[in-house]
Amino acid sequence: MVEPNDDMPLLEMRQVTRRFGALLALDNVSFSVRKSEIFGIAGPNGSGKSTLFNVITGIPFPPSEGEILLAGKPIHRLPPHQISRAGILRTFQKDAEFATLSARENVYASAVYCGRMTSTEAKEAADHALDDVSLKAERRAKAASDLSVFERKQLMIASAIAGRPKVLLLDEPAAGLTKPEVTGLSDLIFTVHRRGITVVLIEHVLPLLLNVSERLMILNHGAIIASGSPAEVVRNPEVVEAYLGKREARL
Amino acid sequence: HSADRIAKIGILAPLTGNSAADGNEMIDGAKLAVDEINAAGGVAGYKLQVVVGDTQNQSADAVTSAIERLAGDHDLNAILTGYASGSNFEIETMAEQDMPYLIWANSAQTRDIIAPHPDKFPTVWSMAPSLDEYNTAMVPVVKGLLADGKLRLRNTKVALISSDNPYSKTIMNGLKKSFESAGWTVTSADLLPFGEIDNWRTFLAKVRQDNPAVIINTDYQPGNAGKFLTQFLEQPTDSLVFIQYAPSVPEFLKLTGKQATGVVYNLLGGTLNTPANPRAAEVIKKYQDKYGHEPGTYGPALYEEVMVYADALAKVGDPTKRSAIGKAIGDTHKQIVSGKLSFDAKTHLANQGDDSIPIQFFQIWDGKRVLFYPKQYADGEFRMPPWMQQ
Amino acid sequence: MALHDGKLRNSKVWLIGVLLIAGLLVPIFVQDSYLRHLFIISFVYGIVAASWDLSLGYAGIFNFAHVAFFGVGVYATGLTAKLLGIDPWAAMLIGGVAASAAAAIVALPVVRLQGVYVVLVTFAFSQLVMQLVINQSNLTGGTQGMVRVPTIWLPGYNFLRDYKLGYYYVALGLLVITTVCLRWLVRSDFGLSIRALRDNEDYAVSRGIPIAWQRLKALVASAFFTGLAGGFYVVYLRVASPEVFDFSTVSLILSMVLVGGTSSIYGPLFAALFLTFISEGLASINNFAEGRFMLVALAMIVVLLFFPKGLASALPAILAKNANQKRSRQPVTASADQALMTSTDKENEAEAASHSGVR
Amino acid sequence: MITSDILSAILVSGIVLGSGYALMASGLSLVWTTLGIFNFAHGVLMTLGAYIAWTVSDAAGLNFGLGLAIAVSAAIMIGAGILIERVIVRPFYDHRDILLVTVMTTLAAMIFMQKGIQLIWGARLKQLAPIATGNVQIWQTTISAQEALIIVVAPLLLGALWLFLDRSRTGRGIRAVGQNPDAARLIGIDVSRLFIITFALSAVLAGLTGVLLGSIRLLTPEFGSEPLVKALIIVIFGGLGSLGGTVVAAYLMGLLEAALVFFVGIYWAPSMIFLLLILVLLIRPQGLLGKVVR
Amino acid sequence: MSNNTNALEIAGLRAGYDASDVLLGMSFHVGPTERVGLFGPNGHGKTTLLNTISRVIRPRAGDVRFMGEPIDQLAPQKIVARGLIHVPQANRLFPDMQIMETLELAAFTPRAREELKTNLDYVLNLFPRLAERRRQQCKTLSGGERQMLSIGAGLMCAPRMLMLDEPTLGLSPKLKDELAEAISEISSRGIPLLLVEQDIAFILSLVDRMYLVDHGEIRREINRSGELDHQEIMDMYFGSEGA
Ligand SMILES: Nc1ncnc2c1ncn2[C@@H]1O[C@H](COP(=O)(O)OP(=O)(O)OP(=O)(O)O)[C@@H](O)[C@H]1O
Ligand SMILES: Nc1ncnc2c1ncn2[C@@H]1O[C@H](COP(=O)(O)OP(=O)(O)OP(=O)(O)O)[C@@H](O)[C@H]1O
Ligand SMILES: [Mg+2]
Ligand SMILES: [Mg+2]
Repeated sequence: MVEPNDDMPLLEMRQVTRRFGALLALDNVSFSVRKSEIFGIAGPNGSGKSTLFNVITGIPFPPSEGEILLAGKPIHRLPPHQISRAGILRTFQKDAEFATLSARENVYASAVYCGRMTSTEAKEAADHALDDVSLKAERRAKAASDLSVFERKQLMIASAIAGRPKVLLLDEPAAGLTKPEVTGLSDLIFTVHRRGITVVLIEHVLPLLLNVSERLMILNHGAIIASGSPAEVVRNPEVVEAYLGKREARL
Repeated sequence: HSADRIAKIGILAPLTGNSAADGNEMIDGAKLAVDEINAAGGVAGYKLQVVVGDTQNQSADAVTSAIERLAGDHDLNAILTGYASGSNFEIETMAEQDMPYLIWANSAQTRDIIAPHPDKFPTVWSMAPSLDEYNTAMVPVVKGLLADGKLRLRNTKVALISSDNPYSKTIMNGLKKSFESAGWTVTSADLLPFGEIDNWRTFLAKVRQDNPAVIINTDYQPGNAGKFLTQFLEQPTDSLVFIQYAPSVPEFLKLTGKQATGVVYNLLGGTLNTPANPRAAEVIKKYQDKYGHEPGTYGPALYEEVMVYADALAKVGDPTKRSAIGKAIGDTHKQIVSGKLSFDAKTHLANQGDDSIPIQFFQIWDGKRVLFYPKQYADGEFRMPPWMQQ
Repeated sequence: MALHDGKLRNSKVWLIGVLLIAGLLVPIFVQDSYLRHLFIISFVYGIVAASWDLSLGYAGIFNFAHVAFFGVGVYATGLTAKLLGIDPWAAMLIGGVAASAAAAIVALPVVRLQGVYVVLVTFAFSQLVMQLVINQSNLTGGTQGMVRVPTIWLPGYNFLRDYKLGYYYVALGLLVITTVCLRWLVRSDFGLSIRALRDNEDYAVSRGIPIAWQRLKALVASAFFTGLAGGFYVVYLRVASPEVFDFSTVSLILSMVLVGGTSSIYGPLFAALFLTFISEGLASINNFAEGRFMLVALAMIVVLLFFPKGLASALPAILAKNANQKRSRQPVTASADQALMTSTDKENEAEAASHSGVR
Repeated sequence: MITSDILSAILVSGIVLGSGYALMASGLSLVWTTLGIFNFAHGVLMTLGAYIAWTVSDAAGLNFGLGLAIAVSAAIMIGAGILIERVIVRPFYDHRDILLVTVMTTLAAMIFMQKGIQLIWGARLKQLAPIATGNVQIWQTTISAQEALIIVVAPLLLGALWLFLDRSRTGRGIRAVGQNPDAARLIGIDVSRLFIITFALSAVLAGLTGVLLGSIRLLTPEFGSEPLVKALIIVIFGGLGSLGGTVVAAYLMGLLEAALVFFVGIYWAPSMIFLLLILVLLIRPQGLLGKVVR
Repeated sequence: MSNNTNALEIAGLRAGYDASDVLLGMSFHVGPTERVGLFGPNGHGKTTLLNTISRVIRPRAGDVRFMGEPIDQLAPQKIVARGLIHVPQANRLFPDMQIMETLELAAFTPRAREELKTNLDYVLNLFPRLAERRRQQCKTLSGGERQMLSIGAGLMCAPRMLMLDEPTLGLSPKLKDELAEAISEISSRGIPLLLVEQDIAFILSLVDRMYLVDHGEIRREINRSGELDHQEIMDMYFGSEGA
């Protein structure tokens, strides 16, 4: 396989549409994410951000129309678990974990099934990933449901890293976190990024979003209303009107 | 002291599950006999005692467990039942243990197991005769009624229906054959799944199109029979209605009341309750006095099984001599509730015939059973059912 | 991967070892063929219950066809042994394979369905199998059943004439093999993946776990042991009858799984022994046919009231009496409390409240 | 060939069957669609209701008439419903596997009550006196007045139930409790009261069904097990959380069964129905009327 | 009820889950028309505290008084009936119910029903998105939409006092502003407020007084008059992290 170079789009959406009855949750969306960038997505509530992640991963539904390509290959017709194995891993806006499995098992499962590793490799990878997110060692044997909010975020990212993704899709990872935790999270995202993983980030917590994103795209009513460098985008009057509101714009 | 010795008798009976009513009656019938015998001082120095094995839903492991538990008791040297399983598979186990075993129902299965090697089953005997007469007796009886002018039929068409169990199915197929060879047209011979049937209307609508002179339902479950009859009478056709077995169950009469008047059924090996066989009335009365309700088939049946066993024990003198007891049972000649009992050495079934255990034809009239065939036992006459053109 | 408390684990290993030896010695002390028969039957049910737990408890599939798989095993073995004259030992294996094949067929629709719809399809499937068995009466004997199925044999040994000694060891052997295989399965990566699927389907798929394929494997594997048990059941009893498909059989074995505890292999095994012996023990009381079932039902409710996770959860609790108990996830909520609050609870609360009052 | 006579027979018996199924399923559907609990004791509650009515109306010396019988039966059923909720459902409110655990406890309750009924009333067949006597002709088919009564009563009961759940505050509250008890508490719903109301209501529905069916069928302690299985199939098939689905499924099954009995024979009808069920679920994995939500 | 009774008074409140204690004796109060904030690191018991006050969880010890009356022994629905409304964190709501059904149902107590019309208009006005999607099922809502519905449902209960647990979770910046305005509007009608929040800017813009919750205890009280700034509060966070 030819490794795509840095300029080549790693993840590409072509005229992607998703309908729910009469509602157009995604309206003819096209954009691409370059290899090794951190790509931010924002937009008002219900503008279709999570839906975008849903159709990319096929979990729980594929797009109604349009094409999605990973490194130039169409993936929108693959069964969802194949999409994950092809290298697109996501986190969920709602908490998602294997509640009865231990934290370590959570990560291990991802390494085995998504990263396609052998048992020994996977154990190592799991420990590595948990080290990366610095989940305390004594918490790793706890059932995932017993972890605290932040620990669950750590777990979520660790399990994603262990799956050896090419692209990591993060859906509002900072929701409900305290300031210091948000800072910790942005460090985490950089760590992931340094490993050569492309990150797509949906976030309403602006300090995080603006801090880490290299490029930013704003959705409204399922359509792209702005994209470019974060600094540019936040000055866009349409974005201020639809998303930021007056006060944040003043910042 | 010899009178203190105890001979236990195991009774296999379904005490829980669908057939619990039968099972309870089996136990009651056996206890009736045992109490009577013990009150008279026991047999051969032994007091009898009933031990019960619950066959639940008659599944193989429930039956086997019940047998194992009974047979594990060293004071227990005989097992009696109305029926234990659908296949009578337990007969082989009984033979392996030389266990005297009397069984009332499923005589076809019993014959299939025993007939190839009757000498391998010296202790197993069926109180019921072969059921072949169910297949063949009907046509001559109907012909007789027609000849006597008691029955008038519009055509020679017959509709048959059965549920999917060996008993009903065999009878339906037998009847089909005998009607066909008598030149009748069989308009339908439908099979129902075994179990509860609520809706007979669609079947009856089909039957109505053919307008057969005789309708025969060989499904034996009283609940189904009741519904069948009710739904038939909603829009009756001019046909003779025959229902297998179910009308002999006491509740059937109570439940259907006047509706059942005119329905015909027959019985092989059931109680022969007629002045010609006072034994039946006597046993039924004893049962009714003790338990307060009329018995069906299995109360008197188990009563008689205990009596037959007791006779054999009296003859042999020692319950542990199982083979001797088995042989003594085989030699039985005795008037019992269903007629004159003797056994066929080839099949180990009770002998069948007008002079041994006869087939009986009944018609229900005003909540009573009128035995109209065979003539020597009859206590009434066949009459045209009320729904038919008189 | 499971990270057990070391001590707890040790005592568990000990216990299992002791039980295994006890199992081997039972026939020496139990000469009575009735008791041996009960052991054999409870071993068979134990296998069926434990393997059901693989699909029901571990994989979280509401599989109501499990008893039908057992029936498929019973009839496949019975038919091949009786009609085709295949050696009963081999026929038992065929029972397992046939049950697995049936499971694969069920899996086709089941893997696409959500939650309780699985109940419906699996239930419908078991009814279909039963109908098939009943209406192929030329082969299967229909409702009457199939008698004189040949039994297993060994050179120079007659299973029928040894007061069930041979059957006992065959049943025990099957039980041990099944347990070992099931334990291995649930502790393998595969076991992890099906538990993950049960916990959170979408998330599992997002971590590359193929949902349909894993479920199919879980069903096929659990059916195999069940079919094997069915095969043994028929060569042991030498009769196959359609009552194995009865709802009462389903509820009996389901009660073993749930009383024993879902997501446990040993739990259902012990529950099978426990329930078989309790219910048979009560059977010898005269005039108690209904009472016996009522008592067993009551016992089931009581067990579930005190150990809602099944007996399996009671065992580690007893073993680890001193060890720090892991806390349960259930919050003590306002609704459950009235029902569960003991008098001491209330006293403590009142006391504590008055303390804070004076402060 | 289908004559109008046949068509009438199929339609009428389909509707009779369907109404019966709808009755059987209604109470089960109530607890299932609202609280997400499968009450396996539902069938035996039907049995109990019918036996109580029988005792009051038919048993020697207690001949008070059927109206009273139904009233007494309903009253006792309320008690039975409350008892079931208190003893075998409430302790598991917050259990993670509440569905599975209550399957088990209600199964145990079913066995307990069924054998208890056998102990009290014996195993012999009984029949309730019908509420309505005589025959009624519908189109070209005559049915008993009792069945005609069921045809009328079933839609009324179900309609009332639907209105109750969809429109009344208590009804909506019940649905809310089933979906999220904690959130329900926080808007002022008395969760345990609604649980009790639901179970009591469902038990009364079961009792009424038992009384209605008990006069066209024979009573045995196992009387309720076949209706339970039918109800189970219909409720699931109808779709999750949808009472309307249950009703449609009931009538559809009734008509389908009647038609299949005619066209493929009564023998193959059950197998065909099961096959069709599987096929429908393959095409609509969310049940007949369940909404596609992913 | 006199005008100077505290809206809420907590004394020595202890609660937890099975074996573990989470609240280790909390005491604080909310004045008659006061707006009070709670903040502190994750997992230190804020949600547990609100759950205990609204009695989703049973307290193990301590007093809770609402408008002068003890409520710690009351059933949750009675507390709601008195007007103490808790909008829980990350509420799943009723997955199979529609938006309008949920809002109408939320006015469950007799008192709330009387105000149903007015409150409904108010909520639909506050969150026009909810009005657009009346018939959408709760489980298909986006994260933010669900949060709006959850707050809306709380308002439908006719609150005499509101307890909001992280109301801004998952809301867009613009919506946060609007929510802040709405909340201050509500409290300006004399409805006392207890607000749990991680977004310091948001909380500072709304409250009169704050408590720092740490390891199940009230670690500090911060008065508005002291005019703490962002940075100091941040330091407190970091400080408490180490504790
Ligand atoms: N299964 C569905 N059926 C109907 N509508 C849906 C479904 N899923 C999502 N929607 C609607 O589609 C729109 C987009 O939803 P989405 O979850 O993508 O929003 P979002 O941008 O992630 O918002 P938020 O920031 O609040 O999470 C929303 O209005 C939502 O209500
Ligand atoms: N249902 C539960 N069972 C057992 N422990 C729980 C439960 N819910 C919370 N806990 C524990 O109680 C402690 C306090 O949790 P709580 O949710 O009250 O914190 P919080 O301050 O609200 O945090 P956050 O800001 O993350 O919402 C945590 O350690 C948590 O793990
Ligand atoms: Mg979203
Ligand atoms: Mg919280």
